[in-house]
Amino acid sequence: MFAVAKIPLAGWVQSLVDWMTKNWAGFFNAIQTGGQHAMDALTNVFTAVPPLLLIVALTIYAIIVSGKKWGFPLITFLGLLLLWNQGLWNDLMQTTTLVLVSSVISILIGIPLGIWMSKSDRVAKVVQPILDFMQTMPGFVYLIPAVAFFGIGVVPGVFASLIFSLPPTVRFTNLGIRQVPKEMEEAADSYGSTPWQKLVKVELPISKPSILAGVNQTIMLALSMVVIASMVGAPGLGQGVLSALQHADVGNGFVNGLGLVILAIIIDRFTEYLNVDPIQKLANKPTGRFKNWKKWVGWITTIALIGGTGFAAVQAHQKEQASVNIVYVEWDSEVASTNVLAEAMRDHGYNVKITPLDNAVMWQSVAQGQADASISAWLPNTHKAQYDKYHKQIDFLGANLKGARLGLVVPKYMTNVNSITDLDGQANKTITGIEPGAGVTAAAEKTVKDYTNLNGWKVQTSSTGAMTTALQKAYSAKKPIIITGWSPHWMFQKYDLKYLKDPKGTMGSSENITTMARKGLKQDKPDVYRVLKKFQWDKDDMEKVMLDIQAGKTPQQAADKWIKENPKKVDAWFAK
Amino acid sequence: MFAVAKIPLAGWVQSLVDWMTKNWAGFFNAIQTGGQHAMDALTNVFTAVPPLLLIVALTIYAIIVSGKKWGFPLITFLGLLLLWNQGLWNDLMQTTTLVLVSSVISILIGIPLGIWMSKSDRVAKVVQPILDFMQTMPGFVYLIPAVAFFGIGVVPGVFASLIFSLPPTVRFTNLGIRQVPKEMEEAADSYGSTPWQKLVKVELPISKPSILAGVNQTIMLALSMVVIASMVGAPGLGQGVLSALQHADVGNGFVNGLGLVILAIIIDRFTEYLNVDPIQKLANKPTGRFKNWKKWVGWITTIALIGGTGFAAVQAHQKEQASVNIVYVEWDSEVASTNVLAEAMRDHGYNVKITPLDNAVMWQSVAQGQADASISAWLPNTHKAQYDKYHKQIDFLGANLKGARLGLVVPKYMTNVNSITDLDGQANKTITGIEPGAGVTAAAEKTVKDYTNLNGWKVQTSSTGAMTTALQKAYSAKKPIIITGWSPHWMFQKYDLKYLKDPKGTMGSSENITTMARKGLKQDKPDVYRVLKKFQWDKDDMEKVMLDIQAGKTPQQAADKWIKENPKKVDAWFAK
Amino acid sequence: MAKVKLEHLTKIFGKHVKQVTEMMQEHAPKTDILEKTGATVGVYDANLEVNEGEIFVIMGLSGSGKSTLIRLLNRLIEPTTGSIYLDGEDISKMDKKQLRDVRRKKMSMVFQNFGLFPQRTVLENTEYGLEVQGMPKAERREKAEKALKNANLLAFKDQYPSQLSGGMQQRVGLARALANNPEILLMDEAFSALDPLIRRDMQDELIELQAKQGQTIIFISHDLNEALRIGDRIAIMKDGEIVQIGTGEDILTHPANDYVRAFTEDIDRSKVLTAENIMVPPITTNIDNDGPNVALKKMRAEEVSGLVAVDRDRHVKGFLTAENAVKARENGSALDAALTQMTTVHKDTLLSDVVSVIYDSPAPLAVVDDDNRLVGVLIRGRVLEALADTTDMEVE
Amino acid sequence: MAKVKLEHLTKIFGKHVKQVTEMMQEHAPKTDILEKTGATVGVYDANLEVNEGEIFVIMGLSGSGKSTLIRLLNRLIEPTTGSIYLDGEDISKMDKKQLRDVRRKKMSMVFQNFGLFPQRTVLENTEYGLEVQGMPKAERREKAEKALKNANLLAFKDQYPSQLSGGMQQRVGLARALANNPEILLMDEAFSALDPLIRRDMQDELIELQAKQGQTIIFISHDLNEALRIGDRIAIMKDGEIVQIGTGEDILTHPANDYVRAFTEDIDRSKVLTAENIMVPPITTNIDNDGPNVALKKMRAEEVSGLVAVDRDRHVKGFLTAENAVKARENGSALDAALTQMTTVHKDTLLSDVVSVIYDSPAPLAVVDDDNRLVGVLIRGRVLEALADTTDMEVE
Ligand SMILES: Nc1ncnc2c1ncn2[C@@H]1O[C@H](COP(=O)(O)OP(=O)(O)OP(=O)(O)O)[C@@H](O)[C@H]1O
Ligand SMILES: Nc1ncnc2c1ncn2[C@@H]1O[C@H](COP(=O)(O)OP(=O)(O)OP(=O)(O)O)[C@@H](O)[C@H]1O
Ligand SMILES: [Mg+2]
Ligand SMILES: [Mg+2]
Repeated sequence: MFAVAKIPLAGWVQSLVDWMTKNWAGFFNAIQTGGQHAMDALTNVFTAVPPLLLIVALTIYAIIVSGKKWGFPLITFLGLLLLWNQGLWNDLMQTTTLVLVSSVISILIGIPLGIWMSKSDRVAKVVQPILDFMQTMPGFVYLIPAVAFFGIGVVPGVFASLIFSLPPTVRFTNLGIRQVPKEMEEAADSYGSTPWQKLVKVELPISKPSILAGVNQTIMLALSMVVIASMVGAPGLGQGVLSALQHADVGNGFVNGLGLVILAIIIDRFTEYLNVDPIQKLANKPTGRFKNWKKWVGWITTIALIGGTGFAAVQAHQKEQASVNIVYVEWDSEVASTNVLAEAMRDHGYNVKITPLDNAVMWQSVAQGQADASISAWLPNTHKAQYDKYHKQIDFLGANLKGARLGLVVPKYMTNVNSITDLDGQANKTITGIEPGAGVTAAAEKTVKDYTNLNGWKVQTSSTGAMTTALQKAYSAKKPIIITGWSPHWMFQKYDLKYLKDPKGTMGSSENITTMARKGLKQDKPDVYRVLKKFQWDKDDMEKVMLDIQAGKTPQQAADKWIKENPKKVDAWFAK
Repeated sequence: MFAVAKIPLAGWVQSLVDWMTKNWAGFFNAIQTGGQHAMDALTNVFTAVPPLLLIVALTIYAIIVSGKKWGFPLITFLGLLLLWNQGLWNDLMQTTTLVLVSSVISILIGIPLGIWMSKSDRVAKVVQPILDFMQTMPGFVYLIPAVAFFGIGVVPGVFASLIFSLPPTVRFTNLGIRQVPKEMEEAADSYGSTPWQKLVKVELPISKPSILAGVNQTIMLALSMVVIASMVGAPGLGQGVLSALQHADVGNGFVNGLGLVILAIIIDRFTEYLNVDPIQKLANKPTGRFKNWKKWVGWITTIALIGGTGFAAVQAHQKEQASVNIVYVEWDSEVASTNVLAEAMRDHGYNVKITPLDNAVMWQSVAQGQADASISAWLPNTHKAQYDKYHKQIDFLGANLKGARLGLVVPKYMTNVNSITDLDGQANKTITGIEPGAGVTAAAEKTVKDYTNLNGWKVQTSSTGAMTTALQKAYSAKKPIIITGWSPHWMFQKYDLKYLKDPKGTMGSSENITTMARKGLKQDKPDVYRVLKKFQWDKDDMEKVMLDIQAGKTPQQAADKWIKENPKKVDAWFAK
Repeated sequence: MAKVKLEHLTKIFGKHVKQVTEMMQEHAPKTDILEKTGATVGVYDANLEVNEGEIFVIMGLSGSGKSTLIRLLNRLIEPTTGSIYLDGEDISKMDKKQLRDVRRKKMSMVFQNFGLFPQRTVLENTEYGLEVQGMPKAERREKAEKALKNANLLAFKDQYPSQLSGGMQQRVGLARALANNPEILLMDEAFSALDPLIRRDMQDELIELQAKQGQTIIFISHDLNEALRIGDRIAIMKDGEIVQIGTGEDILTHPANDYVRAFTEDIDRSKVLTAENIMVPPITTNIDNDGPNVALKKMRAEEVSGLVAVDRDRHVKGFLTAENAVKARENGSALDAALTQMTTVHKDTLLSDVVSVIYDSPAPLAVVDDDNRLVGVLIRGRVLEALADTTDMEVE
Repeated sequence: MAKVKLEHLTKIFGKHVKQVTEMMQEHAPKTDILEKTGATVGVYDANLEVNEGEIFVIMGLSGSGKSTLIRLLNRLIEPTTGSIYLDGEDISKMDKKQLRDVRRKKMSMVFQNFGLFPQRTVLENTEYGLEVQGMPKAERREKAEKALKNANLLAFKDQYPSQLSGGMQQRVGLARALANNPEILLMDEAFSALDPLIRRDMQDELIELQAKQGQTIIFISHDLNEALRIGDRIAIMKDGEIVQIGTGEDILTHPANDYVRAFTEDIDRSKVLTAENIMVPPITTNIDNDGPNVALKKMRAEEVSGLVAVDRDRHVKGFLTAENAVKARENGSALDAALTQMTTVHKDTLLSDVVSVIYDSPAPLAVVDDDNRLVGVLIRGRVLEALADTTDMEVE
């Protein structure tokens, strides 16, 4: 091989990124803040529309646009209804914002760029490799600088989507315009069209099918980037996928993915109908008395939509007072607690935003003041590493739930078994565990090793979902089963279960779930701080909520239900 | 909201996947095995070509195809040379295989499907949502079933690429054919063309630009899936990206990504020149005496290429005896050891394949017999969880390196500091650590807490790369620095360093790196088994190799160098 | 038997077929129908027979349905109602394979807008029809090159259609159809983009081809001169309906209505009218029977100054002027010797050709039939009168 | 001043311009050039002046460069060498904005292949030129509808071009150009797809328009009759070169070479030749001076049987036959009384119109100039001879 040394390309790039992060911070911050606000506003509009109203309205639009009664309108209706049923409505709206914004920006940049390419071979020569770069440079690579530049949230998500999804619009605009027949160009020229007139009146209309196909691809790719975007904190369906996949839970991943697909199909169809051949349109033009019914229905629907939204927004608005940002980990327990607190605060007029984050990112965000608070710190054991790292930059407000614990759990009908030492061969000498890497699994394995009576036992790792499924199966057949349990968990509400005594303590000691806030919250929002400080409940409460969620309620519904049933407890949090 | 319960969609999907995994195993296995073999063969052909020969040949083709001397040929030449220089040649070839295979399959499926869609509105109506599904259902979701179906390796990678990258070919074939002017259809019909003739002779040629643009997009998307594919074990540049990103190493991620981009640009340009307007081609047709030079040069290049490849392959072939598949974790130490063993075995005529895998997947693959062996098991601590889970299904062959350890490390010039207890405020009371989640970081944090003299110290987490950079900076300025070190590591060869004594043992005890093989290897390949069993070396050896790699050598080069310098040690491994 | 036969063939573009049909029966104008229903009548209730080996020309106003009619013949457009028989078989009932065979072997079409494949060279375009029939490459290339040579385009064979002028493109379309050597040629304004010289060549070639190979040709033209020159029969269409079918002469001399008459106005009659059309009945003397006295008496009775002398079979022998008849009577010689030479023309000779002959000839011209028997005479005054007739119309 | 002027205009498609130019100077055939260099000569060394308000027709074989020439005029094709002057300004040196202004206000083009925008309705197509000029919607719509009405297409205004027949599409192209009301109309075979009736209407409309608004029209046609009917002057092209420029009569009567002559063969001369072309010099008697004796003496001297009687200003007074002259001499009356009526025709009367007049007239016709002065006479024999001439050529 050459005697030339390896060029330190990697180092150069790293330095460049560092330099940019340092020197362009102001610029990036402005984008981050502005973008975040704009997109939050958009999402708020979407979520302000009552879901059923929006579903019906979109179905009506589908009927108008497609001119059909079944097919597309039916898909729209059932698809959206299904997502609502699956409790994905909010995620759907957030994803819609993400995709809309990045698609619109793609179109705004992509079509002009494509036009420019089509007009100049030199530009095309330069832009093409850049497009190749954008589409093939792995998202993971530029996501890291993106986070360095923009922090976490929806803005770097949009940034990543943009880079990946922009190229098709550019390419197919270029292709479409280059394919415009020469005669048409000549005819336009011969009447003295300016380049702009030629473009707008002749070239774009003729190349419309190609351009729209490119835009369609752009939207699809933006949707395909939703998961990657959620890795840097963009909210929406992507987070559902990611969280499902942390448990190798294909089923739930699929459901969230299906949300993306349904969104894709609806957007795809709506854009496709933009592309109807004008002659066909002419042929389908209704004649006779009712020829304007479509227009009327369309307008009425729009008015109803705006009216309904306005009404809902006004109601929502009355409650708006302050704005709190609570972050949490996507664990069943934390989903429950955070939603209950958030709903309760909303009932009291606070404007609360909750964001699920990766464990480490959650701690970081509170420590750096990007989030106001979290009620999801498991201490002293589970979050020890984070605690050690960040505890100086965080304000701890005490436990909000005491006595969380891990342990081996059996159904109460196994009356002979009360301690781990009582185990002697039940359930095929198998302990049903969850994911291989999880802390509770590791503890169970240690247990098997340390207790001599468990010689020959094994810990059957699977996934949280599989474990609960196995439990349910055994429980209904009254068969013996030993699982790795932890509480708070809904299973304690749903089934009669008991922890086994653990004389050797191998399953770990009990924990508290602690509330923490960013430094400065006390000064900035004393009301919120007070509520956070007062917030606390117990395992039973939490498990009730978790159970409702598990049974199919959305976290919000479950939270609302619990709040309604426990007015006193809630009132105590808000006492002055 | 409706009183309807949440539909258990997630559960259904999970069950379906389980059912398919169980019942279609034979079918999936056949695909897995056949696909793996075919693609390995292809990669072997690519890697058999001497890199410089291939670079020159491709440059010549670029000149012929583009008819230019600079521009594209120059990009081809310099781009490939750069990748070679960066030691990415093998990865590049493997990625090429992955992308070529999935693109070819996409084209073979996509063009016919697109044609069918263009011919039947009903088919289009059905296929379109499926395409939406394929492009927007997140890869992560179907990768899990894909692994369940096809195991790890390049086959599920191709599967995932296919699903994501197929749609553009289908869509733009459909669009292109639908845009063929009606007059052309009529002219073709009027001469009694069969549908097939009309398609081949009229529709496809006229819609060629659109179809090729779609294929181009398909290739780009296939390239963009390379990283995702490598998450399930597909080899190539994607693994480089992933491994760089485990260290948040933007620079190296970028370099590997650049490999993808250069590949994309080259493929893009070659396909673009397929798409030259025939009239332009006619205009550029050379006249005169040398009009056939292109043909000649093209043929000569091809012959040289085949000849060179054949020659190289014959040489390679003579050595080929057995086939061993060794897996490893993408850690500096394991890269070094595995490459040394592999190169040594190759020198002795073994056909060795080495595959970097995720930690857990590595253990699983040896346990399930998908890989032959690994020399990367860190026991008893680091890989304890895996050991506990799989040890019964694995054959352990003893330690190949003894005395691996973790600890706090300082340069030797800090003569006053020999034990952790000696620390009293050096280096701004900072221990430079690596990634937040890493084991050594956690140990360091525990140390800071447990040693009273470290009160007020902090562990500054960063990344492996950043830590070594900081070390270098301090070392050259002879400034004090305390790092979280482990060995074997090249830094001990490059710098004069020492471990600090650790009276409390908080940094963990010493470890051995152990060789393990699948059950049955002893019977199947006794020679290999013997070599594996005999393979061992020491920390110094390993660190030398790591240092060379760190200095810019490829792992193979570094391994070869070490083997040359230590013939006795190596011979001992192969003694009968 | 008719080669091609159309029965009640109707094509309506758009919906509301029933309503349109009703409106057509009430002879509503096309523009009304378009406004009311959005549909356009392409062809309405066309009935037609084209005989084997005939050159059949279709004429009519722009938009009157000519192209639609010709496209219905090879079912590029599906008829709304009605049947199309080819050699007695109903094309509109054929399945795809049969139809394809018909298109390959029996019909070739020349398109009004050329219909060339842009990505194929001129040569590749020309051999398209043969290619789809599966003819080996060498053979079809030879045939295609021959066709191109006839169209004077061989030098351009490796160029692409967009590099050719309009007329050249049209000739490629023509060459493509002719290379196929089909039984029926459908030609939609196949010569419209051609200059007069090449056009005449092409017309000649077409006529020659037809004479040699007996092809049936259906030809759309806007040029009545062209129609009259090459067409055996002519159909005139208006608003989708066929208003008249007949020979060129029928149409010129007995136009079905004002519309057809208007069509024929600009026509150079000398290219259409034949000797037969303008001849006057001959006043003859049978030289086998009559002598000078009889002849002179006849002249006096008919108030003419000469007679056409014929034999018993009415073959023309010469012209007998009164002067010569008097001389013969005086000399007592037979009539034979007194005759002057008389130029004969065939009764189908065009007026344009007659003019030059009659100008050189002192005597009237004798008009004869195929058996060379006298059927009439042409006199100068009558020729001038016929020519004047034509122009009269235009001057009106 | 010439409205449009071309100087040494050349357009070569392809490379090797120098080599091609050399070959052209050696008069190598186009096919040779194509084979050797791959380049095609579109137009070579064209020099031309078109006057303001003129209808200038370009004719020539298919592929002879007519379309290329007309496209060079508005620089849809960039010339290889040479200059194009419009009102004295060199178009080939204009920048984009100037060129655009010229195209908007001074020139409109009708394309051979129609060049309609497929995604615009007929009406939207028609208003395109006005739209790019920025005319308000209502106004341009009105103008466009008027233009469509003239083209008889108003009912189809909301259809798309692909729904129209070829001829209808051509008329849309025409309406689009006319709606613009430009100073110069460039018409590339603008009537080729039209049937004779509509074509005649369109021709009439064009002539009328030109008379009213004095537009300069450059018109490509394949139909010599059309060229003669509407064209003030005609240029004939061959292989990219202009071989002759002249009035229709020039070209008919003095063709520059055999190529041009061949072009005129199929022409109905009666539509081209005028009385002036075929008149013979009159033999006159000045009735103000001459008496019967002088007149009779003149007749004998000239061996004619009649004289045209004129006054001192050569105004025609009548015709004097020998018979009447003798009678006058016998009666001793003045010549005035002996004259018979004599039909006069203007010297520009077309032969086709002369034929009908001369047929009805016993005496020769007097041919007079604008001042009604005698310039010649037409005799029957001469008329027939002229007609025969035409057809002679074809019969050859
Ligand atoms: N874009 C082009 N590229 C190459 N050659 C061309 C191009 N356009 C025209 N030509 C060539 O230029 C010559 C003149 O073409 P042009 O279109 O001017 O002919 P034309 O006189 O208009 O013929 P027609 O009456 O058939 O329309 C032809 O030989 C043609 O092949
Ligand atoms: N695809 C179509 N869709 C709707 N209307 C059509 C279509 N094709 C033709 N027509 C209509 O049918 C009528 C007849 O058209 P056709 O093309 O047969 O006329 P044509 O006699 O060939 O005219 P031309 O001489 O101008 O070519 C026209 O009014 C036209 O508008
Ligand atoms: Mg037509
Ligand atoms: Mg032309």
